[in-house]
Amino acid sequence: MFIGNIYITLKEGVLDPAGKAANNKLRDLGFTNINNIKMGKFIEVELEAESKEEAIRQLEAISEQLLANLVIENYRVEVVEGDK
Amino acid sequence: MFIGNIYITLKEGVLDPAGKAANNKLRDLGFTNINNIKMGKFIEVELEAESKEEAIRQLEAISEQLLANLVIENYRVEVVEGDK
Amino acid sequence: MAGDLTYKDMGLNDEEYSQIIEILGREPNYLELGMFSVMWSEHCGYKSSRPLLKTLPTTGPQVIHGPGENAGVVDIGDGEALVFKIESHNSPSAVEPYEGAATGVGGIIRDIFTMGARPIAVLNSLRLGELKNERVKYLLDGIVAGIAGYGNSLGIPTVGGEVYFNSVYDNNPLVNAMGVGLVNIDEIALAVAGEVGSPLILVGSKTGRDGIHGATFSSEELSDDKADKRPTVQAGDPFMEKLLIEACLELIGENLVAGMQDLGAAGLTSSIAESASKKGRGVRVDVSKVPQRETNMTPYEIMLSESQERMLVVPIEGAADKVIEICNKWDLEAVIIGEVTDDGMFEVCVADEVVGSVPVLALTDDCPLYLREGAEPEYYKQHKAFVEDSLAEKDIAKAFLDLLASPTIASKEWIFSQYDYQVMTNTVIVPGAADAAVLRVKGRNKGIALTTDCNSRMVYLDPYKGAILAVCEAARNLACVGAKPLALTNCLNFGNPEKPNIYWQLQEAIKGIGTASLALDVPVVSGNVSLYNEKEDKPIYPTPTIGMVGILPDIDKRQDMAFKKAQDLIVMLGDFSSALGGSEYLYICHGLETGQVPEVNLGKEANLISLLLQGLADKIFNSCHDISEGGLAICVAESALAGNLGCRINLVANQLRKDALLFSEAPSRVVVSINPENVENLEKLADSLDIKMNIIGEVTGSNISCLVDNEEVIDVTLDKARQVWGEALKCIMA
Amino acid sequence: MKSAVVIFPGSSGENDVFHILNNVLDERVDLVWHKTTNLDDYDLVILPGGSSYGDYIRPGAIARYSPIMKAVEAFAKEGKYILGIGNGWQMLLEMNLLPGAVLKNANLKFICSDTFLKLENNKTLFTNGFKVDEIIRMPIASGFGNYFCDEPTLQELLTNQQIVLRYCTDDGRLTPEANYNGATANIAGIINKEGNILGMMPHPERCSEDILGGTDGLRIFTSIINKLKGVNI
Ligand SMILES: Nc1ncnc2c1ncn2[C@@H]1O[C@H](COP(=O)(O)OP(=O)(O)O)[C@@H](O)[C@H]1O
Ligand SMILES: [Mg+2]
Repeated sequence: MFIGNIYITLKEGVLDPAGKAANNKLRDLGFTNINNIKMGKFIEVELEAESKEEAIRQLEAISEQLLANLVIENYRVEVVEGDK
Repeated sequence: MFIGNIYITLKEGVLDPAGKAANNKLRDLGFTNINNIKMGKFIEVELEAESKEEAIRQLEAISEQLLANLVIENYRVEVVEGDK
Repeated sequence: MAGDLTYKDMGLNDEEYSQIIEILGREPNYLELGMFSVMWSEHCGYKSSRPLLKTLPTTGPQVIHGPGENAGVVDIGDGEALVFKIESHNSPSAVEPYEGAATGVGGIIRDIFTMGARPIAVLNSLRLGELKNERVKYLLDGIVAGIAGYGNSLGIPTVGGEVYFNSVYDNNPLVNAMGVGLVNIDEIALAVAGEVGSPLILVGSKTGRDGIHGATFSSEELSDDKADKRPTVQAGDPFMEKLLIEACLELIGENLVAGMQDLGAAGLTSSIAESASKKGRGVRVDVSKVPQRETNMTPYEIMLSESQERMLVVPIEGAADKVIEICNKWDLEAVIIGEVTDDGMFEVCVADEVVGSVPVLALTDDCPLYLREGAEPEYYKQHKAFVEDSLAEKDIAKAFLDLLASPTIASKEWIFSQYDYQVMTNTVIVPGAADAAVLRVKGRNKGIALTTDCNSRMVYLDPYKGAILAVCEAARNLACVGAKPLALTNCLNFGNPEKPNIYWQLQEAIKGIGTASLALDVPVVSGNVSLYNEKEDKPIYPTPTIGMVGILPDIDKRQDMAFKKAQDLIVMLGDFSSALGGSEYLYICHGLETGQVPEVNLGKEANLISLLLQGLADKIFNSCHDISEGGLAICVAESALAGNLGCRINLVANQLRKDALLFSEAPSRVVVSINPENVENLEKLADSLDIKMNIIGEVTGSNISCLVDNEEVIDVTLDKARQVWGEALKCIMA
Repeated sequence: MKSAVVIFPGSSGENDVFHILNNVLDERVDLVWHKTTNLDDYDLVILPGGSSYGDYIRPGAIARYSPIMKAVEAFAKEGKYILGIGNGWQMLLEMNLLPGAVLKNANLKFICSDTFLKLENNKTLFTNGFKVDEIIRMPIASGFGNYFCDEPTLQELLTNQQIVLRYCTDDGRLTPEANYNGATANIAGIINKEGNILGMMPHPERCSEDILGGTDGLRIFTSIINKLKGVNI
């Protein structure tokens, strides 16, 4: 079994209303040192695979097919644990 | 300037309907090797701070005060880049 | 949650524990103790409130099912009935506002479709602290988003509600949700356990550790040292609930169900015990069959879990496979977890091993009842002694604007624009447009109207009169849109009933509800009790929220509150009053929450309702709006703003104080606008019902102007009023 | 003509659309389960609003893999007509049958409100009953109504007249205040280049009867019907 992480972030140029709102709110709270916040997704996946390479391919496949929308999002995957 | 990441995940035992729905659909799509999916947030922050330690303290503070909901979520922070 | 709670931690007292030993003839084991403690909590067992609730009028020709079922059922003709109930989710919302409020909606909707009804509307009644408090803003933001997130996702419109702000709710917000469903009378389903040998099928979400002892904790004052005893927060899955609705209604439509029961407070324990007790049956449950979300769950955890979105279905004989098949079609897990037995025992097993065994009726019917002694609090007489003559004069024009900007009075658009109030395309009077929401019934001429009401400051000052006022206001609100009030549901949000002053509030309020309900012929058909709403010994205002439904015989004769036409006459129905006790004016402009609660004459209220219904049937009124928070001046302003038409009011003081004349919240009063041709008709009608009518002004211009004895006291442009009233809440919450 | 309105788990607008076509307009229409794989009988497919699959992951992301969607893609290729409303539009975007994507509303809240819309293109099957630049009124109800596309895509949409509806003020100005959810260029509805697939955020089925306070939505449905039936208008 492997454990993998997927990071999904908004592409450059895509509006990030949640990030902007958080940044404004933090400035209101006195965190004037925060310059920029970008909101993304962090997905932890437990999966079976023959090898680490295979696990990575699987993580990429599920990101492309379902978890990320490539029109607005980028994704990055990594395997953090695995027993094969 | 520092760049930090915040990872927010649901606490053990809190229902994760989105993770469950993603997992079910992926199994339908033939990814029967995917056992468990947990949906979290990945937040990238650009901030000013005196030191890396200070930057970490700031990331923790904004997680506690705004970005994470400590009733149902855990968070973890890291600094990935910094010029001081 | 390890097995280390004592019976006291679980909320049972010494006598109750002895009683359990007596029932069982032995010490209960940990599981059995847990089952007793949740079933004997106030939340499930109504220990303190049941004796009082018994006094409420619950019958009438329109009532099909009164209290005792998952929700009340009233006949609306054509073989159809409305199913409705209001329920609280206060303590979960105080901890986690989004999920707390969301699962509150989920819970009340399950009570509706459990009865076989298609849910058609949600209403929400909220009480929050002062918005200058950041935590309160956070709570409001989360609560509204939670109601929206859940209800919108279900595709059920949230069509109405109310919200009040007062610092007594700072740490103890109230979230009451009302669910309404429509059912064919011959398809009503009840929570009964079927025949001996019938399987018990658990449908829906897997069981996790969420909310264990939720029922107990919602029946206790929250104090911080109990923080670690708090249950895991329940999170909602509206998608799962939507599937449950469709699947359960299909099961009932296919006639496969003997009994159906949702899992709410106290989870499997309560829903199974309640189903079995109705026919004096027993049950045997194998917890190892229950689908689990987490590993290593104990029988105790499984039986007490309050995981959301689960239903218990007892199929008719031979229908189990078909039931499971339909559930699976809707992608729902459905598993037989036990069966009905004939020995009256609730047996919990792990595979073949019995791990707990208690008499079903001991859980449901033997719950101890407490007839407590109420004691009139000090404050009651003091507030009554307040005399208005001592009040300083205030600038009326400024007071008017301050009232418009009070969050309790200001536009609630910030809230209801987050709710999908139109889905299902039945909402013909939308939030903000009138005193009650109106839904059409597709394919029929009739409509239904829905409202929730309670001015808890009035109830605090005088629980008996205040509760009467709440019922009257609800009925009047329905009449204002053209609906005849049919029946009510109530949610009794109070402090700790073990305190004699709080118990007195409860007694008096229930008496008030009963009195008004009888007088207006709106029986109580369902309700819910939420006690122990206090933090650090500071109780909330007693808040008996009233939810009421009514019927419009002709949907085309509905009316809203907007002025429609320049030159229409503005008429006040009812009496001028000097009563300022408990008013928003005293609170906002004088910082006072005191005074004598205005008198209400139930006969007059009933006549006013008849007048409104007759006038609307005769199409005399071009707008109707009842006088409530903010008094006559605010009432008129709201009609002007809704219609975007100005008005000019000229009142005769007749010895009354100007502020009282304009801002009194005395009940049984409505402002209507009429075509001048209809004056005579209205006079005749008002005369025949002994209701005073006064032509107080006309619809004209683009200002809201009020004169008293020909002297101008208010003159504000519509634009200015709209800005003050329309932006107040939005700005605070931005 | 005959229409199919698809039921996805979690969707809720199907009955509302069905009601308009069946009861108000007396047209032939079926509610079709998402596991259906054959749409040969139909001239028009409507993907309704609601929260298919709870809108988990992203609105429309899971529904795009429903069994029926292969048939919907084939239907689209044949040039037959598809209307996506709200969540239905989001599905069409996820399937790349229309360009762009939706984001959370700019104010991060669900918005249920009446909106004014400028009808920018009346040369489509779906809008031939309107005048160009006409200002109409329709309600929106969504948390993810914030349409996004990048600059080249926007230019293409403009060049090909693919923008059909835009949020505007009551007198037709395309201001930021009138842009309820923050959509790129106030876009409320777009059509594909071929002109057979329309996706829109506002709900025409919610304003198709007088009793609901407006009938501008009905004209979307009558536009389609009149054209498909070859009725002169
Ligand atoms: N304040 C009240 N007035 C009238 N009936 C009430 C009141 N409180 C509770 N009831 C009735 O008592 C029964 C049990 O309520 P409750 O435990 O909330 O039901 P459920 O288990 O379905 O949530 C219901 O029939 C409910 O309508
Ligand atoms: Mg129930």
